[in-house]
Amino acid sequence: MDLTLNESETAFRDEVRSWLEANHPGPEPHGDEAAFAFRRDWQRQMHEGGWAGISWPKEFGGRGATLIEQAIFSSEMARADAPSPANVLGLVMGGPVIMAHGSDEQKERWLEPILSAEEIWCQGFSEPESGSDLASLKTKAVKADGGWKVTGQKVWTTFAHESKWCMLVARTDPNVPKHKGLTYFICDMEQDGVEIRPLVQITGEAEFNEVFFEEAFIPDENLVGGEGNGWMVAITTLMNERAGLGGGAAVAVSRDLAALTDLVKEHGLENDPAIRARMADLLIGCEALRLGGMRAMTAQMKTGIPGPEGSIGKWEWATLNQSLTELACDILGPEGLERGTPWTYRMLRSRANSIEGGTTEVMKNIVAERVLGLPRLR
Amino acid sequence: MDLTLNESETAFRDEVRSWLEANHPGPEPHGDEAAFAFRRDWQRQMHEGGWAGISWPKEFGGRGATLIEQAIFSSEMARADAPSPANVLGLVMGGPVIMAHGSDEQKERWLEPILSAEEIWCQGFSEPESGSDLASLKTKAVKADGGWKVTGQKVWTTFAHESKWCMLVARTDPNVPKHKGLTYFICDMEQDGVEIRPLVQITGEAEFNEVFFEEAFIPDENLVGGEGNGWMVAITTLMNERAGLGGGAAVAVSRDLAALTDLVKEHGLENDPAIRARMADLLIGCEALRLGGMRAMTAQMKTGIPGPEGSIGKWEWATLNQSLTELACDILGPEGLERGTPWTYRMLRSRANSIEGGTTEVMKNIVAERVLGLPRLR
Amino acid sequence: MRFDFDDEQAEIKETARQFLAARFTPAVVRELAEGNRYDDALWAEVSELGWPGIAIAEEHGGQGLGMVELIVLCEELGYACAPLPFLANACAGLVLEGAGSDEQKRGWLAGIASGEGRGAFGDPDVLIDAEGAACAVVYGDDGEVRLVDLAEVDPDPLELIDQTRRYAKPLGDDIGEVLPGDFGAATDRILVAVAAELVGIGQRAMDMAVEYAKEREQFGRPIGAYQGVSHACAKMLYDVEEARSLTYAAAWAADAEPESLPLAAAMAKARASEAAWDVCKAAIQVHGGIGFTWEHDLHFLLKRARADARLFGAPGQHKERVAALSGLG
Amino acid sequence: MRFDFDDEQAEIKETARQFLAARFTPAVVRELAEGNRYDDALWAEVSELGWPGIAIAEEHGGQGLGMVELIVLCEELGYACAPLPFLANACAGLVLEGAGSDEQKRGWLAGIASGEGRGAFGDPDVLIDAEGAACAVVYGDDGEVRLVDLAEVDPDPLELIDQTRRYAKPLGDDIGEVLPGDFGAATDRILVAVAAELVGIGQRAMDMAVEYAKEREQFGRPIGAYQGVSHACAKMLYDVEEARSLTYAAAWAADAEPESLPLAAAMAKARASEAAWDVCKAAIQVHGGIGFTWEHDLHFLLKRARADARLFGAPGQHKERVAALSGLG
Repeated sequence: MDLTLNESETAFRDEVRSWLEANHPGPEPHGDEAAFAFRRDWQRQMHEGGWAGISWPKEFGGRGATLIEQAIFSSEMARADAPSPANVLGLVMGGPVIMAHGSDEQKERWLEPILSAEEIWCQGFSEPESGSDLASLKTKAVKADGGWKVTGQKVWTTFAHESKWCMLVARTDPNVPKHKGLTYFICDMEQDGVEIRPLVQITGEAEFNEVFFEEAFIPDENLVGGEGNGWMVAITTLMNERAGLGGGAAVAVSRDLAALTDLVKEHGLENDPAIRARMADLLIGCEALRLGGMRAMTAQMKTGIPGPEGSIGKWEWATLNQSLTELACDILGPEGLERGTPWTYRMLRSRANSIEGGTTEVMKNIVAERVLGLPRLR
Repeated sequence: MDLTLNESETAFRDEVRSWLEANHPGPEPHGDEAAFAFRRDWQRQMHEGGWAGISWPKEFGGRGATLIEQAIFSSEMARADAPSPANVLGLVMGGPVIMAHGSDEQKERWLEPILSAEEIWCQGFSEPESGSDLASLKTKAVKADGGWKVTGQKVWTTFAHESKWCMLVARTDPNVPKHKGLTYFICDMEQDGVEIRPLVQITGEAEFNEVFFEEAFIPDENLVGGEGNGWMVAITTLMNERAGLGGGAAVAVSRDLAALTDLVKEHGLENDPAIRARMADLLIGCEALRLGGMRAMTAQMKTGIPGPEGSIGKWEWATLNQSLTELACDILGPEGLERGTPWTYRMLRSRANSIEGGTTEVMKNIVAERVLGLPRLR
Repeated sequence: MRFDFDDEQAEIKETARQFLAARFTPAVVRELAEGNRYDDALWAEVSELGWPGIAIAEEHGGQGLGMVELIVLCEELGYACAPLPFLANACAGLVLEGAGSDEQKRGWLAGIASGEGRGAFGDPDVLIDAEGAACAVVYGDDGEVRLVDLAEVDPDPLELIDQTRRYAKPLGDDIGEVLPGDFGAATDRILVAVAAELVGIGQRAMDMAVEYAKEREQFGRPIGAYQGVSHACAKMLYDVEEARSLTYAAAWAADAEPESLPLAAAMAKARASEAAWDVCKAAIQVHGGIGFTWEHDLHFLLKRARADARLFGAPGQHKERVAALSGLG
Repeated sequence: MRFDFDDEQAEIKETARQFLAARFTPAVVRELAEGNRYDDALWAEVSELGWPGIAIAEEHGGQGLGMVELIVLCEELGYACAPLPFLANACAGLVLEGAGSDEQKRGWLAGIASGEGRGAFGDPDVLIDAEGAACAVVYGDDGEVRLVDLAEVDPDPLELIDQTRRYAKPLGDDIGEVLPGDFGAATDRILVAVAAELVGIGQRAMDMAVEYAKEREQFGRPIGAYQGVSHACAKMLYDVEEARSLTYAAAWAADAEPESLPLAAAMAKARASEAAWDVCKAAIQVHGGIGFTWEHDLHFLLKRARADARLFGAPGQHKERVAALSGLG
C-alpha cells in the first residue's frame, strides 16, 4: 500500500505540471462558438505536446500512458483548471472503440483526426424512448446500395453541430431479441439526412442536441465490429466512458470544496455548526471518492478491466456534487437564487448528475446485480 | 374545519378524563405474569365502566362510540399513561371480525368474554416463510370428523400462552390460487396439539411467541366467514388493526418528546444547534402525524371505511419512533449504551417498528398502488 | 373536531382549480415565464373574482373571509404555477391590515383588495411584484416594517431563477413610513400562505411524476412498477401530505386559535419548504433526461419551489423557532 | 501509487478470516456473548499467533509491524464479531508505546505484546476489558492519560448492550501514574483501529443481508429482486466501501505519512461509525421479523456497531474535527 507517487510517477507529474504551467491557454472565452474554437486549438496544442491521446497506445499516435499516469494527468488537468479538449468523446470513446473493434483501414482513416481535433466526434446512443433501457432503441438502419440508410431520432448528443462523425447504434434486424439486432456505425454528420436541434436544459443553456436522421447514408466501410454486434461494441464504449470519468472527478470536487470553504468564511458562517457538519460530510465524501478511485485503479491494474465498482464512483460523485452545489446556494442566501450566477447555474446543472451517464437507479442495479450478485428483475 | 372539540366532544373527553383519574390503576407491576394479571383486572374495570368495547356497537355490549370519541378515548388513555387492556387483539380484531363475519351463535359465544377479558385472544397469521406475503402461508387444515385438524407453525403471536382463542388462517385447499384456498378459524389454544414457545427479541424480552400446531382440532362451528374466504376475512382484520393504531400514537410520541425535551435540558444540550434541529424535525413530524390522523378520521367519517392513507401514518410513526429513541440514546452518551435502561430498551425495540404490522416497504407499496395508482409488480 | 374544508371552501378550491387550469395552461405559463412577465388581463380577471381581497375585511373592500380561504387559493396558484402578482399582494394586505394605521389602511387596502392598486412585498433581500404595483410593504433590516408609495421609486429588477414571479432589488430602510402596529401575527400568516403555495407546487410535481411513471416504459414495464420509482413516488406523497396537514392546520389556527399560530406557522413553512423542494427534485429524477430539459414544465415548479423555500426564512430558521417555541427556549 | 494490501498483508487477512471463522462460529460467539465472557483458551491461541503484539516494536516483544497489519486483524475480528479482549489491549499498547516512559514501557509492553499481561483501556466514560488484565491505560477527565496497575483495583462491571466485549465503570482520575509523552498520534491510531472493526462489522451484516435477500422468497421471487431490497443492499456496499477506503488510508497514513493522520483518522472514525450502524439497521430491515429475534445473530453485530460508534467519540465530534482541520478553523 502506497498512496503517494513513486519516483517515476512523481517525475511524470512534474512533467505534466510544468507543461501545463507553460501551455495553459488561459480562461475560456465567452460564447459557445468561441469557446469551442478555443478548445479545438487547445487540443491541437495538447496533441503537439503529446498529451491528447494520453491513454492511447503509441502505435496509434498516443502516449501509451499507464493507468496511474492517466490518473495523474486527469488530476493535474483538474488542478490547473485546464479546459477540456474539444474532442472529448472522440478521445475517450471513439478512438478506443475503433482501436478495439475497427479494421486497419478504419484505424488509418479515423484515429489521427480524432487526436488533432480536426474531426470532432459525437455519440448517438440515447433516444427519447430509450434512456436506461438502451437496448430498446428504435432508430433503424436499412440496407441500401453500398451501405445503409438510417432513420430515427437520437438525443443528449453533445457538440453534434461541431461534429464530423457520430457513433451511432441502430437497429439492423427487428426480428431478433432486442440486444441482438443492433449494429454500430460511424455516421457522417455532414449530409442532408441529418438535422440537428439544440436541446435547452433547465439551466437555460443548450449543452446537448437532438439529432434527427432521415434516410441518412452510411457506407458499408463505416460499420464497426460487424453487423448485429452493436450492443457489445456499445457496452465497451460505455465502460470506457465511465472509467474515463474517474481520475479528475475527485480533484474537481476537492477544488470546489476549497472554493466553498472560502465562501463559508466570506459569509461569516465558519462557526455555524450546521454548516460545519455539512462541510465535514462533503469533505469525507470527497476523500472517499478519491480513495475509492485509487482502489479501483489498483484493481484494474491487476485484472486489466474496469470493474463494476466504477458505478459506485459515479453514484458518489452525483450525490456529492448535488449536495455541494446546493450547500453553496444555501450559503449564498437570496444571491443563491439569482439567475445565471455560477453557483446557481451549477446547482441546477447538478440535478442531471444523477441521470446522465447512467441514472443512480441504474448504478444501484449494477452494484446489486454485478457486485453483490443479487437476482435481476428485468 | 375545526380542530378543537365541540361541546359534546368536550363533555365526552371530560367524562373519559375524570373516569381515568378516578380509576387509573397505577403503575404496572414488574414481571410478565403479574403485569398480565394486572392488565386483565384493568380491563375488567374498564368493562365495568363501559369503556372496554368503546368502538363496539351497543347491541354487542360496546359503547357504540363515534370515531371521534374513539380517538378522544385513545388520546386520553395515552395522556394518562393508562395501561393497555389485557385483551387488545380480542377487542381490536377478534370482536370486530366476529361481529362482521360471525354467525349469531358465534357472537353469543365469544363477544362477552372478549370484553370482560375472561378469554384472551391471539392472532395466528404470520408464518416463518410468510411475512409480507401473507397469502403464501402453509399451515394447513384438513377436514376431520366434525371439524378440522390443523398442522403448521405460526410466529409473532402475542400473549399466546395467556390466550384461550387464536384467530388462525390456514390453507384448506392447496389446489386453488394462493389467496383462494384459505379459511379463517377460531382455534382453542388449550389442547395438546398446540405448543407455545417464547420468541426472544433483540431487546432480550419475549414479547411474542411461536405457536406450533400438530393436528390441533377445530370444530366446524369455529370456522368464520365460510370455507375459502379466509383471505378476505383476514384483510378486514388487518384494516381494523391499522385503523385501531391511529389515535393514541401521536399522543404517545408527543409525550415521549416532552420527556426527551427534559432529557435534553438535564444534559445541558438545549443550546446545541444539532440537537435543536433534530428535536424540531421530530416535533414537526409528530404534529404531522397527529394532524394526518385527524384528516384520515374526518375522511373515514364521510366514506365509512378507513382509507389506505393509514399506511402513511404507520410509516410516519415507525420513522418517528426510531429517530426519537435513537436521539435519546445519543443524548445519553455512554449511558445510552447500558443494557436494560428504558431508552436503550426502546431504541432497540424501535427497530421492529418498520417491520411489525406491515414493513415500511409494504406500506410504500400500498401508498404507490392504492393511493397513487401505480402499477403493481407482483 | 373535523379536519377538512367546508362546502364553501371546497367549492372555492374546485373553482380555482378549474379556472386556473383553463387560464394557465402549460403554454401560457411557459410564455409568461419565459418573458418573466404577467398578463394584466388575467390579473383583472382574477381581481374580478375577488381573489386579491379574499381575506381582507369587508370594510376595506375585501371579502372578509379567513386564512383558510386564502390558502386554498395559494395552494391552487402554486399547483398551476401561475405567473400572477397574487402572493405579494396578499402578503402586503395581511401586514397592512394587521399593523397599519387607520390612515394607511384607508389609503391602500381598498386597492389591494380590488387588485386595482396592488401591493408589492419586500424584505431586506428582495422586493416582489413591484412593477405595476401602487405600494409596497417592506420589512427592513432595522426590524421595522414600512409602507412605500411606489409612485415615488423605481426599483431595479432582479433576475431570479424563478421566472414565474417578478423580483426587484430591495428598497432599503430610508424610504416610506413605518407601520405603527404589531405585525407579528401577519408575518406568521404570510408564512402560511407561502407554505400553501409550496404544497400546491409539490402536489403538481408529484402528479406529473406519477403520471409519467405510469406511462413511461423501460425494460418492458412501466417504470412505476419498479420500487426504485414507486417508492420514490410514495415518499412524495408522504412529504406533500405532511406539509398539507401542517399548512391547513396553521391556517385554521390563524383564524380560530391565534395563540397556536406562531408554532404552527413555523412548522408549516419549514416542512412545506423541504417537501416541495425534495418532491420537485425527485420528480425530475423520475422523469430522467426529459425532466432536465427546458421544454418540460417541471423546472418552472422546481425553481419556484426553491425561491419560496429559501425566501421568507429558510427551513433552518423556522426549525430553530419550532425548537424555541416547544420548550427548548 | 498502489492502494491494496501487499502479499503479506493479504495473507494475514486471509489467515485471520479462516482462523476466526473456524474458532468463532456463530454458536461460539453466541455462547460467549450470552455469558458476556471470554474464552481464555482462545485468547491464548490468538496470543500464540502473535496478534496482540502485531504493531508493537520487536524490542518490546512485538512483531514490529504497522497499523495496516493491525487494522487487518481489527477488521476481521469485527467481521467475526469475536468476543476477545483484543481491541482494548491493542489500544493500551498503542498509547503506552507512544507516550509511556521507558520504565512504563519496560514494565508493561511485553505483557501486552505477548497477551500474557493484557492491557485494559479506558476513558472518562467506560473501562474496557479490565477483568483479567494486568494494567489499564486510561484517558482522564483532566486531559491526562494514566497507567493503572490493575492488581491494585477491582473495577465494577458495567452491562452494555454489546455483550461481545466486557465493560466496567471508569476508574476516575485519582489512581495510576500519568504517561509523560505526547499521546496525540496514539489516540488517532486508536480511532483507526476502531474504524477497522466497524468496517468488518458492516461487511458481515451486509454479507448476511445479501445472502438472505438471495434466498428468501416472497410473492414468488427472491426478495433481493425487488429494488426496495436490492437498492438498500447497494447502499450498504456504498457505505462499507467508503468506510473501508478511508480506514485503510488512515492506517497507511499512520505508518507512512503521520502529518495526514489526524484528519484521516477523524474521517475514518466518523464515516465507519455511521456506515456500520446504518448497515446493521438496514440488514435487520432486509431480514424482517427474523432479524429482530435474539436467535438470529444480527443483533450481536448491531449492538457492537452501536457501542464502537458511540464510544471513542461520537461521529459528530469527529466531523467537527474534520471541519476544523480542513480550513474552517
